[in-house]
Amino acid sequence: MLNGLSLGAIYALIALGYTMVYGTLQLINFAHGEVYMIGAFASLYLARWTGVEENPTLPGVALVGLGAMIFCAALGMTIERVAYRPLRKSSRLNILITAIGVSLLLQNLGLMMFGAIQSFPTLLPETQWEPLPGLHLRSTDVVTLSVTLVLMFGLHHLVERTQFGRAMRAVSHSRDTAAMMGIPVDRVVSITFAVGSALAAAAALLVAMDKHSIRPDMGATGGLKAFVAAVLGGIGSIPGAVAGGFLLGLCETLVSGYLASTWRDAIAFGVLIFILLFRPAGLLGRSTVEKV
Amino acid sequence: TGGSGGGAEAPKEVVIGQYGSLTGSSATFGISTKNGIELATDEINAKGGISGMPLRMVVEDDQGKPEEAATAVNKLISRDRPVALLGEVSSSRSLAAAPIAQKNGVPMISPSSTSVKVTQQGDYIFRVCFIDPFQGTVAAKFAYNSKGIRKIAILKDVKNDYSVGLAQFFNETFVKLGGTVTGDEAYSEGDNDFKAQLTKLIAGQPEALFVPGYYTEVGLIAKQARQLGFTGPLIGGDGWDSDELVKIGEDAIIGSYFTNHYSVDDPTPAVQNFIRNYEAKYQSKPDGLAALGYDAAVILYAALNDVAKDPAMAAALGDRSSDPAKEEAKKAARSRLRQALAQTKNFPGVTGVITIDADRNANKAAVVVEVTKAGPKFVESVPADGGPAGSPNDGAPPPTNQAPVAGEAAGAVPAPGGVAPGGPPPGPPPGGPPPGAPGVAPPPAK
Amino acid sequence: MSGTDQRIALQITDLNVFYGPIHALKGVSLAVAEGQITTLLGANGAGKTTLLRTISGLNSPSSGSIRLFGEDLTGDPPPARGASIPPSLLSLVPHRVARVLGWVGRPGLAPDEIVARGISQSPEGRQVFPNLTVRENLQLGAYVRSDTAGIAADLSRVLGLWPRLRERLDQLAGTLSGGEQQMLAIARAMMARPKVLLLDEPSLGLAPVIVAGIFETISEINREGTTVLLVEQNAHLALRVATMAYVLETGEIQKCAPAAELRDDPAIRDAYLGGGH
Amino acid sequence: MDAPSDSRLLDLQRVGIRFGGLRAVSDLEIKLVPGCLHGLIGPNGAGKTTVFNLITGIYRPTEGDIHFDGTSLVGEAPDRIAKRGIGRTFQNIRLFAGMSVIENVKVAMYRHAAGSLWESVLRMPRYWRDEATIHREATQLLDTFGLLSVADLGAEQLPYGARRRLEIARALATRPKLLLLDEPAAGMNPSEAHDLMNLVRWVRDSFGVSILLIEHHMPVVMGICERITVLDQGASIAEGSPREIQNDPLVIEAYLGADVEARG
Amino acid sequence: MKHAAVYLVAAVLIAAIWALDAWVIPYSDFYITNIVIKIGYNLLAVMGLALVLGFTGQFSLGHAGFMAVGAYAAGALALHTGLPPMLTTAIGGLAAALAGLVVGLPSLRLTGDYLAVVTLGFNGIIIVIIQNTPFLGGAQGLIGLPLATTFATTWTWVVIGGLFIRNVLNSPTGRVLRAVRDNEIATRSLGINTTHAKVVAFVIGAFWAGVAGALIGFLNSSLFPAQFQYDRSIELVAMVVLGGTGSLSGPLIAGAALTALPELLRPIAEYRMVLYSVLLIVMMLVRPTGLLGSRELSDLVPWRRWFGRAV
Ligand SMILES: Nc1ncnc2c1ncn2[C@@H]1O[C@H](COP(=O)(O)OP(=O)(O)OP(=O)(O)O)[C@@H](O)[C@H]1O
Ligand SMILES: Nc1ncnc2c1ncn2[C@@H]1O[C@H](COP(=O)(O)OP(=O)(O)OP(=O)(O)O)[C@@H](O)[C@H]1O
Ligand SMILES: [Mg+2]
Ligand SMILES: [Mg+2]
Repeated sequence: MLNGLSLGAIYALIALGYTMVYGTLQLINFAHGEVYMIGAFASLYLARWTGVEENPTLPGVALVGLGAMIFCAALGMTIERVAYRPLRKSSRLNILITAIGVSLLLQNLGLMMFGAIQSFPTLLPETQWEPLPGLHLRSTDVVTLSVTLVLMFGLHHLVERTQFGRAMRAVSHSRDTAAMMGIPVDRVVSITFAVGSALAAAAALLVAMDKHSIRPDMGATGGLKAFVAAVLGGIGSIPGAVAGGFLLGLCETLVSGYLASTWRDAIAFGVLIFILLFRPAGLLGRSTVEKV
Repeated sequence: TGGSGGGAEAPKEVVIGQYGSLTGSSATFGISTKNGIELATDEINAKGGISGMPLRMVVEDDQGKPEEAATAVNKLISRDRPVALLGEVSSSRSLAAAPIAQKNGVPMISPSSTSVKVTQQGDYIFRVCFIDPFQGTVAAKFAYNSKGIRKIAILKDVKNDYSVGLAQFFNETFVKLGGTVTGDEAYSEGDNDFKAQLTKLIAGQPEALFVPGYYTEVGLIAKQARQLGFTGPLIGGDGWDSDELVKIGEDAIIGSYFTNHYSVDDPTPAVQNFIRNYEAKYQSKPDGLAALGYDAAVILYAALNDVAKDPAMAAALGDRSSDPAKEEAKKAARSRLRQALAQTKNFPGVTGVITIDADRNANKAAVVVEVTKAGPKFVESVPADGGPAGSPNDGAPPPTNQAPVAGEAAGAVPAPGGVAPGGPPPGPPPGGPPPGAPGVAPPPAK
Repeated sequence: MSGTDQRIALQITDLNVFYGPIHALKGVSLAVAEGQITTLLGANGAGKTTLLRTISGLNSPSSGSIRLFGEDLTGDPPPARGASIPPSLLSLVPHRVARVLGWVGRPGLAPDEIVARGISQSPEGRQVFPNLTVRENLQLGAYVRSDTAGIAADLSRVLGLWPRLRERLDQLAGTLSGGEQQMLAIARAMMARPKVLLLDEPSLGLAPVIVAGIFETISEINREGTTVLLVEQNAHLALRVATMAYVLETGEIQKCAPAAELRDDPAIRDAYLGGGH
Repeated sequence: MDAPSDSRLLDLQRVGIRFGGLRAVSDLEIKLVPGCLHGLIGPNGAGKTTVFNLITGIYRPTEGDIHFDGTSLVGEAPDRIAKRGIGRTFQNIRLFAGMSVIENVKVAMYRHAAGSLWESVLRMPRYWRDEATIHREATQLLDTFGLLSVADLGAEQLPYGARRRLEIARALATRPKLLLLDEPAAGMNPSEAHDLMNLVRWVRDSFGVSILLIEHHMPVVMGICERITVLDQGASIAEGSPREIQNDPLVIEAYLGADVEARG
Repeated sequence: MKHAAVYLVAAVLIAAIWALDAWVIPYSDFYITNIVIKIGYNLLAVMGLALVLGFTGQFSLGHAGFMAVGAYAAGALALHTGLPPMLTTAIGGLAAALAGLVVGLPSLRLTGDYLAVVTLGFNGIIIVIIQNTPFLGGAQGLIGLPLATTFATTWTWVVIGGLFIRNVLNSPTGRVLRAVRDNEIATRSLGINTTHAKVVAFVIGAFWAGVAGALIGFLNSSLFPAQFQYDRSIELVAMVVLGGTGSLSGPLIAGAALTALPELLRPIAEYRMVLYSVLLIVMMLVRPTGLLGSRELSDLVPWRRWFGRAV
């Protein structure tokens, strides 16, 4: 169970990035998975460069995480500026292609620069305890879960309660009308990308610390699953992304654990399709019935 | 080396084509192989090439995709007109390329495609690595006989042909030997959470885990298995061979075993020379793929040298014009090269003493190594004869002597490059062997 | 009512706007006097919406200028040299570099800067944010402002004008009726405390009883000191509340006269007031 | 006071629909005799468009029954209902923006083409015959709507008024018995609305369709409708001739307002 | 005369292809031939997707799944029954069409990105099924298929497919498909069963994808599930969008260009995928509506009109 939850938490963290961008631009940011990958490598090199790798301390790790988040935020904003903004007036499908291009580019660059795989140092002590008989808690799982939940509530607050969040939702409905209200659309979009990308970096650091290995294609697999989770939960919805992530993580873990692991992906996708057929806008998505 | 090329008026060179994954997610495999081949090529060229003609290597990328491999080979054969082809690591890519090499009569040597089917594509297709059934058998026998393991569980990469093949042959042999496979689970390349599968496997209380995957996942699997309280060893195949394995798996993977083509701590001068030269050139330790690439190239060059003894053949090999009249001669030379390759016998490669059998597979020993903090440590060597005798697809008789056509055994060709010429089998290595004997030597005692 | 020394709030001079090959505005010049309601009439597709969007900075004119109390809101026309470069590529080039190369001119003000200068708009077709509540819509209207007290005061002011909205403050705007949405759209534009309010067809699709109410409110807003540029199909009502009127036909200003005068103009009667009525 | 039931083309019997807690339409009765031009007016949000959506099957009534030509429409899919002979236009114009004007009309004639997909893929004689017929009929229809000169233009290039006309033409191309028009005059100035009014009347006369019309332009409604139903908050508050409606105090209070000039 | 034009054009083109195959191909560079074949089967897949995505507006991210169905159906049949590959290619297409029906029916409740995800999931499921079916070779691949794909067979299929799709597009059904893309509700209000129309598009698109897949198997003599992962689906989407949605010739040009591009970039070896992705971005930025937008090549080349829009 807990395995599934912490796996799901990671999916959820990445899914938040997809969902936020979708929430403002109605765009599937295909390059998001690669931003997540870059986040992992940025953390690694930052840890090396700052010496946190040799003598890890909690503030040190936090600093590395912050650095990686800032780096990815800048990367996300750059991607948006270079590859998406020029096509704002074209259809979403066309932006999708530049997104795919960016994703391919980052992945190939990653392969060239980082090689196939790199090991990630142990930065936080790993402890395990058993608060209840049979329930094994690992420190990394607890950290992952709590970080995810905190970020989810934080984001939810940002989107629902702040003027910036209102602006995001306004931009999502109509960029022109939002501009007429005096909302600086470009800046809102940029910040959305920055926040989403920073979340991906946070997820990447958590995964890297837990699994101790990072690879340039981790964005492709992790990104795809997270994207599926975002849609499953109802893309555009913050709690939906988290719910979708947990559901997918649990589903995969349960299938591998109790059914045939060879069929895991098929069953996970099967569940996805099944759910979408009954809730065509995802678990928590608002099904926006077109008013005729 | 004989330097008398027949009537070389124009500068001639012997073109070799190589294809592999230089881009894409398996790029590191292709690049390792390429490095190994490059090293061998440089060594030959430093010694004057083939009958005085330099070797020229043309490398094409296949992005790690079968269809691209076919295109790359088409390009090589039609544009660069190589005398032979080297590639690929992955069986799926080799399989897509092999029919083209076969159709055009260009000998192709795969350094490390282990699927049985690769060389079945035609008589121009060779390989220098052992095949899945053999490796699976070796691992099973090692587990059952040497380690006394009776209950084992398997965790394979369901997306990977290599992993699935190895798991299958391991399973068959282990059961035949009398062992029990307590569980058989799968993951997919790129996963990083295996706890669900491991929980299930460990519940069957196996003494060891057989994990025939790539090091990219194995390190994580080991860690997570330990977290779940599993204490037995993990056993795997040559896909484990990388420095990163220990870095990722850390303590969890120490004390596990895998079968491999060669062992870096093998003190044989041939091996040590190779390692030294490789490190000098690339500033990194050669992995198994580099060694196999090296061996594939060296065996090819030995055969080329052999063919080039005939001046007419040498001229055809070095011919680069697209003159159709000369095409016939080139064809004959390639065919002759194919024969020479087929007769390779007891060739002292870095990855063992290689004999090409009637199925054009490499008949050679496998080594079992233990993962230690200092790197892989040699445990034992399993000779081809003893190993795959029962393997289902290996119908040919183990001693692989073909009727020699040209009289010379390939093994008699001087070993190229820094590899010290040593008659097979090499004598006991100087400096005192570690417990257990070098991989290239006939097994010490078993 | 209108003196000659009236200050000009919005001065539009020789404005040209294109949609690709379509020449939507052909040298339009127009002046909106401070404190008045100026109306712009014209058939469908005449370019009225285009003009309002251009004023708000959503379309960029190829030439001409828009001045708010003398301050130029428009940039330089794009130089010919930049025309051959796809705009999507051009936007990749840092603006300063592109200007030095002569690919782009001085940029006009961005929509949000224009709102901050004091022009806000209630767009055609209402365009309320359907998934936001009425209150949130109104809060967004005041996006460019930071004077919390002033915003609160204006909120109660617009809610005073439209008590219906006060009843529905926490309802999602998408579920309001058409008339209520129209009220919300105007109220939202008011929240920016504009000097000039642009209204694009506020009576579109509204029931007659509501239309009358809306026009009353417009007059009231104007009495409170807001300058209004009103685009309207319902010429009867528009000419009744407005001081000056312009007639736009296929992108060109056809007529400009005091509203009262146009009401009696037979040509206008035929074209816009529906012959026999 | 109604026409005999057998001659009713459309018969809404105590129809109602709920969206969550909201009763958008309740207990509504509308009877339409063949060939009549019936107006449906009411304040914004009264449920007029919802009535159209109920008739055309986009919403399914939670109460009551709708009969068309003697059989019930409830539960049928929108395309089946349209096939039975109900065409409509939309409050927010819904043309096929990526297609030319004439193609917009030709799509509507899809069901008149007898040939199968195979016949068109293999370009069999029937395909050519069908295409020729469709082209002729579409051209004719565009001609009568004054759209022939713009037949090859993209639909989104049309000026607003022409789009409205095209939408009506497209609906007519399905050869409906009943045409539902949702605010065809919205966004038109009085004189344009006047022209449209004549067009609608002419359509009724020359195509022999019945028309149910939603409109806020009182001159149009009062000028051409033979009967009018007034909706308020989902329920009918009045029904009768234009004259009766115009003077109904309930209607004036809820909808028309006291201001005479607003009525035109 | 005009009515028979399509047959005439098909006959002439096919005759030309076979003439080339007999008299030119044997003497030409078979690397180029191989690329031309690759372009051919990619075009078949692309034209199917152009119909589904470009014309019907259904965002399918699982087109490679249909290719896999066709490839494995055709390959396994040829391998296990010995039926001629040309015949099994057609059967592969039909199997893929059936898969299109199965996917199409439930998926059509969904729109936009949700449909994309479901088709993506379907693609994934197909791959897992193949991996776990020993009869299809699993991860180790289906090996030893007859080498039957040649220049002539591929391009004969391309000509037939191209004319097929073009004829569908210029037919009442084609108009309906575009109407569905532009406005589904309005289409239904015209008495047209849009679900039916969308399924038809899926089935036709899947058929040609299946044929393309089958050709791949018979070209390489082997098939691996990894060849039909979703990255291939995405590549096809890129071809369609880059060519222009709502255009048939545009995606075909883009398909050919994107197939040939990596070959042109061979000289830069390791960097070519990097440059490839950069070029993909740049091409999209230079032509933000795709190569031809929603126009066709014949709209740009006036002399085509002399032939009465036959092609
Ligand atoms: N986004 C656009 N792209 C292309 N052409 C456009 C666009 N918007 C408007 N047009 C064209 O520009 C011209 C002016 O349109 P505009 O919407 O400004 O007219 P309008 O006077 O507001 O009409 P209406 O009374 O219908 O609102 C019309 O011919 C219209 O078709
Ligand atoms: N799908 C829906 N979900 C929830 N509420 C709806 C839905 N469709 C309509 N309504 C509500 O039903 C009521 C009637 O709406 P309708 O569109 O029928 O009004 P109308 O009479 O056409 O008004 P108008 O003249 O402004 O077009 C409104 O309150 C509307 O918000
Ligand atoms: Mg307008
Ligand atoms: Mg309505």
